[in-house]
Amino acid sequence: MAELEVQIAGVSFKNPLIAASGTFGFGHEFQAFYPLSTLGGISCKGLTLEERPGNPPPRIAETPGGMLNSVGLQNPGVEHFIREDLPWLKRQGTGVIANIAGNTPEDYCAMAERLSEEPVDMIELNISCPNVKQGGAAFGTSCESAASITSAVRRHCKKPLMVKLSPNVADIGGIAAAVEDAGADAISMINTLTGMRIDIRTRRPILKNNTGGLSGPALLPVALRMVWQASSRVKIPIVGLGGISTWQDVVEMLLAGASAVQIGTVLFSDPYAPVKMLKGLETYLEENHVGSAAELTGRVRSW
Amino acid sequence: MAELEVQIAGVSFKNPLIAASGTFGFGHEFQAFYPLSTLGGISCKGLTLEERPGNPPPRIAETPGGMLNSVGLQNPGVEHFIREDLPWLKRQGTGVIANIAGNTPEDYCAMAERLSEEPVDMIELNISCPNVKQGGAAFGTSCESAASITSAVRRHCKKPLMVKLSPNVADIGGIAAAVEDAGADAISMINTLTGMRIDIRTRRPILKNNTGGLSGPALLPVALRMVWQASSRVKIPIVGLGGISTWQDVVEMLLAGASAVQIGTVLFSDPYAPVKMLKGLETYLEENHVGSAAELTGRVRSW
Amino acid sequence: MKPYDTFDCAVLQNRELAPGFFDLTVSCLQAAQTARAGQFAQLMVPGKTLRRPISICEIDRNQGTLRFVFGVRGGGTLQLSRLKAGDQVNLLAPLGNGFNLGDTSRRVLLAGGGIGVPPLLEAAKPFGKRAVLTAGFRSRDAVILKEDFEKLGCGVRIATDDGSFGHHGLVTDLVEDIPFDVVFACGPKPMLRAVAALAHRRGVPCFVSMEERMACGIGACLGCAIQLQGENGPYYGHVCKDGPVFPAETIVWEE
Amino acid sequence: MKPYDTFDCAVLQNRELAPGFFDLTVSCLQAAQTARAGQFAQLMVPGKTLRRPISICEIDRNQGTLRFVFGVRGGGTLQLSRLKAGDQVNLLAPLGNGFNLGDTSRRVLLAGGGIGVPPLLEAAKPFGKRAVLTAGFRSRDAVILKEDFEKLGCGVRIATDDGSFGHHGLVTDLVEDIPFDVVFACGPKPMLRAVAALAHRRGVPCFVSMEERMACGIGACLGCAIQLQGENGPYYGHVCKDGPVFPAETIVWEE
Ligand SMILES: Cc1cc2nc3c(=O)[nH]c(=O)nc-3n(C[C@H](O)[C@H](O)[C@H](O)COP(=O)(O)OP(=O)(O)OC[C@H]3O[C@@H](n4cnc5c(N)ncnc54)[C@H](O)[C@@H]3O)c2cc1C
Ligand SMILES: Cc1cc2nc3c(=O)[nH]c(=O)nc-3n(C[C@H](O)[C@H](O)[C@H](O)COP(=O)(O)OP(=O)(O)OC[C@H]3O[C@@H](n4cnc5c(N)ncnc54)[C@H](O)[C@@H]3O)c2cc1C
Ligand SMILES: Cc1cc2nc3c(=O)[nH]c(=O)nc-3n(C[C@H](O)[C@H](O)[C@H](O)COP(=O)(O)O)c2cc1C
Ligand SMILES: Cc1cc2nc3c(=O)[nH]c(=O)nc-3n(C[C@H](O)[C@H](O)[C@H](O)COP(=O)(O)O)c2cc1C
Ligand code: FES
Ligand code: FES
Repeated sequence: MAELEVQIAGVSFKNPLIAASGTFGFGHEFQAFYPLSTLGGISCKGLTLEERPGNPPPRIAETPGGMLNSVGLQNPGVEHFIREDLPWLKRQGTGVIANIAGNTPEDYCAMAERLSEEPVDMIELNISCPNVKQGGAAFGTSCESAASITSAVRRHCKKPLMVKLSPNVADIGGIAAAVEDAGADAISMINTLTGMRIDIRTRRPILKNNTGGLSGPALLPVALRMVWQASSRVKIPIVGLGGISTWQDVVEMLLAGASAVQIGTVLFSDPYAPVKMLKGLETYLEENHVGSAAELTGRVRSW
Repeated sequence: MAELEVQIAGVSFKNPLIAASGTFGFGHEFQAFYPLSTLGGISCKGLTLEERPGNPPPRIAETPGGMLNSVGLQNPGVEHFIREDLPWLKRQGTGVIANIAGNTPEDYCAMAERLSEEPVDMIELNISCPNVKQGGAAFGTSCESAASITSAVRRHCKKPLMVKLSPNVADIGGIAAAVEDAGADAISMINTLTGMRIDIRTRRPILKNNTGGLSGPALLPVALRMVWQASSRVKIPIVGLGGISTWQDVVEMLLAGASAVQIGTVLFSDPYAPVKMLKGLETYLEENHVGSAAELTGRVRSW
Repeated sequence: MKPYDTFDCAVLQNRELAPGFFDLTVSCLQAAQTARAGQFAQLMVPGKTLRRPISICEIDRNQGTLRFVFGVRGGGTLQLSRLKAGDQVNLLAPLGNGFNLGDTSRRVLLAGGGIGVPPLLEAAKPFGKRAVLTAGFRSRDAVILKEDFEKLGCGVRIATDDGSFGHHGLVTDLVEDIPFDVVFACGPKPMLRAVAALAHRRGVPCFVSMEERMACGIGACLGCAIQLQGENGPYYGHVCKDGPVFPAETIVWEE
Repeated sequence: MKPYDTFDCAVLQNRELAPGFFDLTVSCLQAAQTARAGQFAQLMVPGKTLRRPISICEIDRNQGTLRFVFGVRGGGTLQLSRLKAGDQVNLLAPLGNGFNLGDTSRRVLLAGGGIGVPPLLEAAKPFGKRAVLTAGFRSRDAVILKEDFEKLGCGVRIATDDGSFGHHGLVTDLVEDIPFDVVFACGPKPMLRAVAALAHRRGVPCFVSMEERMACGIGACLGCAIQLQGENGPYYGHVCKDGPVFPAETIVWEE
């Protein structure tokens, strides 16, 4: 049997399938389908220092091959997570990644420091959320701001630090290199592309927030390209995500340069998708006589 | 009957549906389906100063809700176009837009100058093609380079000048404003997002060029968002494109801020798509008592 | 027993009830055992990123079937309308809280608007003669399920927007002289608001079934937010998990 | 008459010829009148961005039908394999140049590899006994259309990769003692190359049908490039418009 376990920045995940932040809540709802230990890990819903109400509805719009969301980081705050969700999550036998977002660098640092005392396996820095300092532009869209927030958090973070990159940029490779230099232990990519839909009956944007984040299969080729580009610029491991919905997509993402993957939007149409992917991946490894999932990482032979 | 004619930078198009560059060749192949005068206009396959062989195959890969191409501007060169295609095209009773791309600013300027003497209705500056100066980064991905190429061409161009923007950027509004300031008469947007697919059997990228441009429905929400953002930054008209495949998409794009639209990838699955869109648009205008297509432009009531 | 699960279900019947309204019955043994009135299912539509939430209209525990009645609104419901007996459809069900029917010896007012009427049918069953349906539709063409409620012994009063059937006017116009102890309502927001106000004036508990655009359907994505009245002011609850049925007084009708 | 057009066609039959290989007949009156051997159609697959190019295997002008034989490779052909009699499928056809059959009193060698065999069937018709098919398949399981060629009176020689049927080896192994004046070939590139070399050694004209990934199928998008030998050196032609059939000597076998 092929080895599915992978190591990301010193943390071992029993398989390379991790639930993507914001699509899996804190795991409670999905245990109806299978034990959470089925997954390599869970990246929890994005946390902020204080509770956040999120954006007004509608928050969801469908797009061809994808969807938009403008949930806006609705969450109960980091303390509530530590008190109410984390103890339970830790008992589920899966890797736990805390995904954090802030309005200010100080917020990020405070959360990283607080979570460093708790039994989370990894901290994922979401630097691609809207509504942050710098006149609304996200930290994740320039090398300088991405590097500065990473190094600030690095100083407060005792856990392995994974930085989650935004795809709304011209040079993803540059940003990946910048966060590596600034001390990131791993990179996860990609977050959502910004999109919009309009209701032609009401002539209003479908989302009350006007725009939202595009996720789902439509995103896959962009995510693959970006992971491939970033992986040639950094040595730290990359967790690939964006539109993965079949086991073949998982294999593609690993080949492109990812050491593990995150699974998001597909869970909404098929909550069992990770179970099917795991099976497909195992069969692929065996049929192709590949000893371990880790051996696929970056093994695309580019032209 | 609602008025379908639209004006873009002083050029009138009998309806707002224009074939997108690279998806319609020089029109010859599509006259098998309907007279080209069905369309408001045709943006011809991208031209370069000299003939270009294009990239090696495979050049096409499918993606969920979209496709990648790496045709690489295969074209017979601007002189050949003027000699062999333009005279015929001018007789078809539709607007003719020459789409140009260059390796250097000088190339662009020379083509604009040359085409200014010919009976094309408009020149579309493709500043989002790969393989240009500046170490491989496209002109279209920074405000400075986009502005400088636009103003250089502006000085050599006697025709209405439309600049076609790349979506592979962090701040589309800034780039739109920069090309307006630099003298563009109109903007068309968006070109393709860069993407990749990998064949998991051969473990090679499907495209010989490794990466290619993502087009098709998957792109629609990104295009709508960018047109909406750009339209709040510029006064010049915007021709919207990217993933439009139904008449509803046409209406959405106009509402988002476009004065006309271009139709690309959908032509591959349904060459008759523009005919259907025209009919749907007319019905929508009538049922909603809108006197003209132009009245839809920018009429989304944002939240 | 899992609280909800995905099921590949055989379509037993799908017929057009009224122009643009479809009546779909599927075989779903497990969900039929646990489903309750007012709960919903997320129906998979091949090729679409998101499932479509549709209320359960009837539950037949013996046959192991679920009935859905839906209107064609866009591409997803159009595709669902084309399902034929023998086809398969994948359901995520049962979801949400449903109507808490409580003491079924009470007199219940069922207030429905258009495509909001279907979920009230299963709720009507235990009340029978003690239920009155007041339902509003666009026009005579769009009147659905009238006979189904009559068969249960319910009183039925219909209003249409254009007066082409029953009362010419609003659902709330029909209620004046009806006595009731509890209200279950489903329909457009303005109607629900008016019904809630009416129930409030009478001092009678009112439960409304709400709609919002959904992704997961199970409370994980936080997509289907709805503003609710909380102890410390308004907050965003979620239609799929906290609802779709809410006590009317918890709804913030205007944001 | 339009050179090509889109057609909504009724599926008359779709059956599994051999494991993973399907035999699809559709009614397409207009295209059946103008189509020629070696041309292809682009089949629409609902939900997919791109049509799928499939060669025309047989043309029945009287019945107004087209026959396609295809293997399941990925999602698109899988969906096509599920078409049932009575379903509709949209075709863009006929496309490409086809085989120039020329003087049909010549002796023709039809060299096919796997799923490259189908387009040779229509080409075989006017030659009948003067045609010999040499065809290679993966294994006994994958042998298709053998009887169809035999019915036309063609000589048939089969090779399989694993020796489970006919000759254990390559298509080109079968040709040694066959006399022929012209070659039509379709199959994997290495096979075509070997066949072309063989024809070249015999000084006989050889025409090969090539494959490339396609978008438009009509020559507009320049997607399906193939390197060809031109007067001024190699250049990129296009399989859908300049081909899919090319004189073997114009192909640049290695880039
Ligand atoms: C809990 C609940 C129960 C429902 N029960 C019924 C029912 O019994 N019968 C019925 O006819 N309809 C019902 N609806 C509405 C039904 O979900 C929508 O009409 C349907 O999703 C429209 O899909 P579409 O693809 O046809 O439309 P499109 O507009 O193409 O859909 C695009 C996206 O928007 C969503 N969407 C569009 N309109 C609505 C809406 N009104 N509510 C929620 N999401 C929407 C779709 O789900 C999809 O994600 C219910 C909605 C909810 C939330
Ligand atoms: C002119 C021509 C004639 C053909 N005739 C036949 C035939 O008669 N019978 C038959 O079984 N097959 C034929 N093929 C190959 C057939 O087109 C592919 O097997 C099919 O497109 C695969 O689609 P898919 O969705 O199953 O695979 P996927 O791999 O999922 O397809 C993804 C994309 O790649 C394209 N693609 C994948 N493989 C090929 C290929 N080998 N050639 C071209 N495009 C490909 C698809 O069209 C699609 O756009 C022909 C190809 C060409 C170009
Ligand atoms: C409803 C929803 C909520 C999300 N919330 C978060 C979040 O809180 N933090 C975060 O880093 N990413 C969030 N994301 C982004 C996903 O983690 C992921 O990056 C993106 O959806 C692309 O992956 P997918 O296509 O597999 O869904 C959210 C995505 C969705 C669809
Ligand atoms: C095969 C192909 C070739 C293209 N060639 C060009 C080109 O030469 N010049 C250009 O400006 N855009 C080119 N494009 C981009 C399209 O004009 C358009 O911007 C893009 O495809 C998005 O629109 P769509 O989704 O409607 O196709 C090409 C697109 C495709 C699919
Ligand atoms: S739809 Fe996901 S929380 Fe309700
Ligand atoms: S597929 Fe478009 S040119 Fe051949």
